[in-house]
Amino acid sequence: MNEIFSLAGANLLSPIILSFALGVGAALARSDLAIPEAVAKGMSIYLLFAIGFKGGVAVSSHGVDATMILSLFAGLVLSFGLPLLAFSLLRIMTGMTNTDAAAVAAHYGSISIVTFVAGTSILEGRMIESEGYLVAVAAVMEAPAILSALWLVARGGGGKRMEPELLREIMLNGSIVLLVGAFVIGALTGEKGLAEISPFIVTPFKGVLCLFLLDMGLIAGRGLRNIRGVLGAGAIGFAILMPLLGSIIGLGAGLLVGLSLGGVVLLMVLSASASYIAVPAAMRVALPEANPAIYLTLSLGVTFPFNLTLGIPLYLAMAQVAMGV
Amino acid sequence: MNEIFSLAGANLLSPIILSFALGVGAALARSDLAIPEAVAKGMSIYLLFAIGFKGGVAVSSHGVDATMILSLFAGLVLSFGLPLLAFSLLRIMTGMTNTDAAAVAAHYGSISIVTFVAGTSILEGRMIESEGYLVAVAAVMEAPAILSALWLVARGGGGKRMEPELLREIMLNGSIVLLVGAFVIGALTGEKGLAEISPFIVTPFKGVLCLFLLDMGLIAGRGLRNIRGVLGAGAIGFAILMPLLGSIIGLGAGLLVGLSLGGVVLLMVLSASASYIAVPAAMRVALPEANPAIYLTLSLGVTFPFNLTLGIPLYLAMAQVAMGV
Amino acid sequence: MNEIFSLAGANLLSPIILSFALGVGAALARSDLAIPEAVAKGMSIYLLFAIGFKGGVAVSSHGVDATMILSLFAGLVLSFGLPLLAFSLLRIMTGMTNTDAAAVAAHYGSISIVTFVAGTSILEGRMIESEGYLVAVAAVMEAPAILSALWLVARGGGGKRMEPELLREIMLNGSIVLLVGAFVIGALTGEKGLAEISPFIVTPFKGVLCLFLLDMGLIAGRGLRNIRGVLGAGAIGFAILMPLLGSIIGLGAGLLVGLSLGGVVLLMVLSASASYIAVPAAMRVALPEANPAIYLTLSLGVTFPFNLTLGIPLYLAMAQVAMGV
Amino acid sequence: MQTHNAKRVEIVIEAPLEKRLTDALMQSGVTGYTVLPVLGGSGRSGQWSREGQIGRAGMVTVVCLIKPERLDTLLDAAFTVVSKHIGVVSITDAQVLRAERF
Amino acid sequence: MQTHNAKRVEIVIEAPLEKRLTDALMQSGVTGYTVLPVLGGSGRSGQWSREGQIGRAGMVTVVCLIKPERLDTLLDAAFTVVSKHIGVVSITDAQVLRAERF
Amino acid sequence: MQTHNAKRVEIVIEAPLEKRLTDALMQSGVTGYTVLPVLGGSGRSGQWSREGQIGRAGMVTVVCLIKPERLDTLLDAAFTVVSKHIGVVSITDAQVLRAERF
Ligand SMILES: Nc1ncnc2c1ncn2[C@@H]1O[C@H](COP(=O)(O)O)[C@@H](O)[C@H]1O
Ligand SMILES: Nc1ncnc2c1ncn2[C@@H]1O[C@H](COP(=O)(O)O)[C@@H](O)[C@H]1O
Ligand SMILES: Nc1ncnc2c1ncn2[C@@H]1O[C@H](COP(=O)(O)O)[C@@H](O)[C@H]1O
Ligand code: NA
Ligand code: NA
Ligand code: NA
Repeated sequence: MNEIFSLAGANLLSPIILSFALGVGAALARSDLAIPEAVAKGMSIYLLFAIGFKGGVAVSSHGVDATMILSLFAGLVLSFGLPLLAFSLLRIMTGMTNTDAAAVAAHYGSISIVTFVAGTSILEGRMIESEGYLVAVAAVMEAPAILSALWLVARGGGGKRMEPELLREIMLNGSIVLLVGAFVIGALTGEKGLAEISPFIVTPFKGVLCLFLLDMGLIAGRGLRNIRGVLGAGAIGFAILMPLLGSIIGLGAGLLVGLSLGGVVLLMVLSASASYIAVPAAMRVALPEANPAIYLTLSLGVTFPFNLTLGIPLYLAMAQVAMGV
Repeated sequence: MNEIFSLAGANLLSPIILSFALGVGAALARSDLAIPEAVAKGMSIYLLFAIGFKGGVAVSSHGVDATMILSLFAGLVLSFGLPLLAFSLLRIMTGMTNTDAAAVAAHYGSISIVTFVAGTSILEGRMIESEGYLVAVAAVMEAPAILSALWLVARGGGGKRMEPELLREIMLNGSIVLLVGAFVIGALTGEKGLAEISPFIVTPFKGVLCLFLLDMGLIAGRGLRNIRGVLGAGAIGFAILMPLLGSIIGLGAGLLVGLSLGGVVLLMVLSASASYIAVPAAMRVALPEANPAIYLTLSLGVTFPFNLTLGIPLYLAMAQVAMGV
Repeated sequence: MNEIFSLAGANLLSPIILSFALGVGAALARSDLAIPEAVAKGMSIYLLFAIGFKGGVAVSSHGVDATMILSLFAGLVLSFGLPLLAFSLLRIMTGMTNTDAAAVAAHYGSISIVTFVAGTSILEGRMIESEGYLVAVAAVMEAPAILSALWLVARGGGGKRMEPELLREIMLNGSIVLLVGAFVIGALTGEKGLAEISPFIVTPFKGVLCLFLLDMGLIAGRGLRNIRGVLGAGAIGFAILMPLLGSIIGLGAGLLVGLSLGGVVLLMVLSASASYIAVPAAMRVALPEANPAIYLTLSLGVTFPFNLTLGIPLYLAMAQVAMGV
Repeated sequence: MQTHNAKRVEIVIEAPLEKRLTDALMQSGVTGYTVLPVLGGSGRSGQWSREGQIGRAGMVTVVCLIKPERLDTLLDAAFTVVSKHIGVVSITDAQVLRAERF
Repeated sequence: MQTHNAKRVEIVIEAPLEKRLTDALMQSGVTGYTVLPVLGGSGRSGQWSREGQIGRAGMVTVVCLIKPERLDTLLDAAFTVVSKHIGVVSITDAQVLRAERF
Repeated sequence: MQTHNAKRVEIVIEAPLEKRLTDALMQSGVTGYTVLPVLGGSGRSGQWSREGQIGRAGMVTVVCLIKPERLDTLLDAAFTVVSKHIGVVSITDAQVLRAERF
């Protein structure tokens, strides 16, 4: 436990986390500091491209094996399954409508790629290796949760059916296409390709991540300013409990599949994290009656900072205990 | 021939080309992946500044000589002359109106700086040196083709005359000013200046080029989606034939002028490439009756990808054969 | 004197200054070269973050001492005091209204962070060290001048009183928050944090500065195009005289406080420079009757280029003479 | 200069719905539309600003000029998309040049 | 489709004033507004363009749909903010769907 | 509050033509205009979106408030620029504050 807090402490003093904190602080103090939308989108494109590419390169030198296939499959199952757990918890812990609960559940089955990147960064800082293909697992986990959520609503008599157009949009969501595409490019060009562009996608990566997290902090902080009106204690409790449960399930899945320590931690991070890009956009189309303030505030205002600061160190410690390393 | 294809094959597996392909694929699949306009414009400013600066530095260490003057002159002649060839071909191969044909011709007399950069990149990968001042030749070739096209229309009775304001706009087009300006700055500050900023303009260059080509791919792919309605087989044939003819003429010019192997290849690339930035904007003002869908689709949807994948390796092989190296 | 001009000459041939000159030239020639607003804002965020962070790291390895406290105090006094001098000069040298004079005075009491960065850059080029905490001094000097200006107007019967909301906005201005925040992050994470992100905030810094100054040049050049209508000889004289006087006062303050040569020069640069970001925005709210064309043209069109080219080398020479080094 | 009566319909709607809306408009016989960016706004569902958007979807404004007699068809089409979503619809009387275009 | 009379007020104003203006509008009983970006313009205080802006503050357009009877209160509120600043105010007659929102 | 009759002219036109259009407007006696960005649109010359633009020229909207009696001069001036190009012109009746400005 001590170790967790000292790791969390070290983690909290990294420029990445402090940049996030600066953003939150600036937003809470109502500073007019803002990152232009186009720049923020540009940075997220950079991050997705870099992380996908590096994952692909790792796979190209390592090759495809059974654990990889199993991990992808585990990702699918987790993304389909976690919303069911989230939905049940929400029905117990909060008074949300069916639709709101389903929408929130979709977010927690899906993933946050920035939380994943932060996890990778922390592992690297501690010299813990991980399987490169977890990037592909992340991509696989983005969308299925949305289908589960729609099923939950339909089952509840919401009369929702999946338009094929929406399904296409979800599967061809820009961030999924970019992540998977960069992964494939990395896998095809391998170390040679990486050598060509690593001064762009590897060396400055952490610095870009700082500015990106500054922006995430600004957005999360603005969300937190409105938290009182929107969320009760039950919902906030959910946004802390769900990642913990998710990480435990991810831990089990990772052990079953036979991932390395780093791989297990990243699968835990994926399970624990909640989407705030692909899923919200899909929800506005598929479940317009759901209140965006609820799912965005929970996902980005509570769960994201929790994972970034306490969660990831905790998941690492849990995995170390479970794997006896 | 074999060698050409194996070079083309190696080329196709570079991250740069694969990024372009990813963009094309995403657009054809109607993904919502998009690079914000401001970011794309920012990247093109970066590329122009970097390529101009590096060209200028090369000249500063090499000095001005007769070949340089001759090359600039050759560029002028090519840019004025190639539209006449293009126009004749279009009148033979397609049923385009005079105005449309002239507008397309302007694009093929002018150049695509990104194709030029990709050519430089491929030469570097094969350790082939080239004259730094070809950047200046590229700048010189941007605008004259527009004048030729306007003359073609005027001669055909289109009653077009060049407004002086338009001439000023064309010559002071942002990309020309930036390319030439950065070239001059590079020439003035030389290796010392380059050392100061090379971690910005040299090391990450290829990586930025990947993201830029991803965006070009997205745009080209969107154009290709509409190709059926707009273009017939004759026009598409033109968009492949014209760069081939252009490259042969560029080869002749390069040999006459006495450029090195790399220099000859780059002059071929310039002759073969078609503009899609400066010229389209000028055409909207000078020849509004010309259909932008035609010239943009040909230039960016057909010729640009052709040059990027098959063209450049082919031109290199042709130059090697012709120069016996 | 000779030395000043040779230093100024060397300075003028740096890529940074030449990029600024390119921008001015392009704007005067009415080229359509333009940096997208979002990209320019992104670059300024990058520069503020980098300069703040590096300043904080310098303090973390050096520690807080009396000179630092005194310097911060000196910054406060200068920022409050310089507007009074500027205001008197303007009343003598020009026929501006009270309000216009007060608004201009606010700009000259505050600072231009880009001028500061250019100064740092020139010192680095000459291997002259300076105190890292001068970044914090810069931050401290941003806002007080605005209060002095409002007091000047109120005293003149303008009946202005400071709304608390405006005060909050001024203090929590985005650029101040970012600069101070990055400073604190740098101070907290120290050399270790810097090592993580220096490939992003240190190595490419000068290159980004080139593109940023290109944009500043474009803006300054557009301002200069309108200079005739707006400004008389007296005002232009003021915009040259005031930085000279400011630098002398800054020199005195730096010597009193006991800064190193580099520190003295930077305090002179801060005193001599005039704001063109935080103060103009505040003036539009607080003194809407003041004509923005006047203060923007003076600050960015005259004083900024003067400092960048002749001013900084001159201040360095003055400090060297005064300190006998 | 000869002008013709028309209606100018302005629809503020969430960006993820843009394509659905413009498809519906085109199907209802509209010959053109213009999409403008929106920086922020406020309404029943609260205040928002583009820079404060997560996922940065935001809203857009779609402006549509049509012949007056087509207004009802257009509004019906728009309403199927807009009804359950965040957004507003307003209509103004306008004049256009070159009526053959609308 | 049933529509209701409304007024569409369009205010072009300097960006640093945006919040003061929208706060004043909300206080005057307005239920919503939309903020659009402005690229440039020209008026008594000269010509400007967003890319030529120092500090990049620029201007914005605030569009407000209201019940006709609230127009005067709105204009009074807007005017306190706009009067001394650079900017223009225009009003058009409009129709809106879902009147209960305004 | 005292308002005055005016016309609000809205012109959607290709960005490379913006300066020519605003110059023509100013020459026709217009005292001001506002330029808004356009994200995309559709018309006789097909569909386009700013992010799908090569060379990224795109279109802009120019809004112009004028005294009603100046409308014809303005439209004539605008039409010389717009006629052969992609774009549309619409006019609405409006009210403005501070008539002395227009
Ligand atoms: N009265 C209004 N006037 C102008 N725009 C409005 C108005 N009400 C709502 N809007 C716009 O429509 C969006 C959604 O409104 P709502 O559905 O009421 O939350 C807001 O964010 C505003 O951009
Ligand atoms: N007649 C007009 N029509 C449209 N927009 C105008 C007009 N006059 C002024 N504006 C806009 O309001 C801004 C400020 O106007 P002014 O206060 O007259 O300088 C200008 O930059 C334009 O964006
Ligand atoms: N009916 C319309 N309503 C609104 N905007 C239109 C309309 N028709 C055309 N536009 C706009 O004007 C541009 C050019 O139209 P066009 O010249 O018809 O291709 C389109 O891309 C739209 O932005
Ligand atoms: Na999850
Ligand atoms: Na060519
Ligand atoms: Na100062």
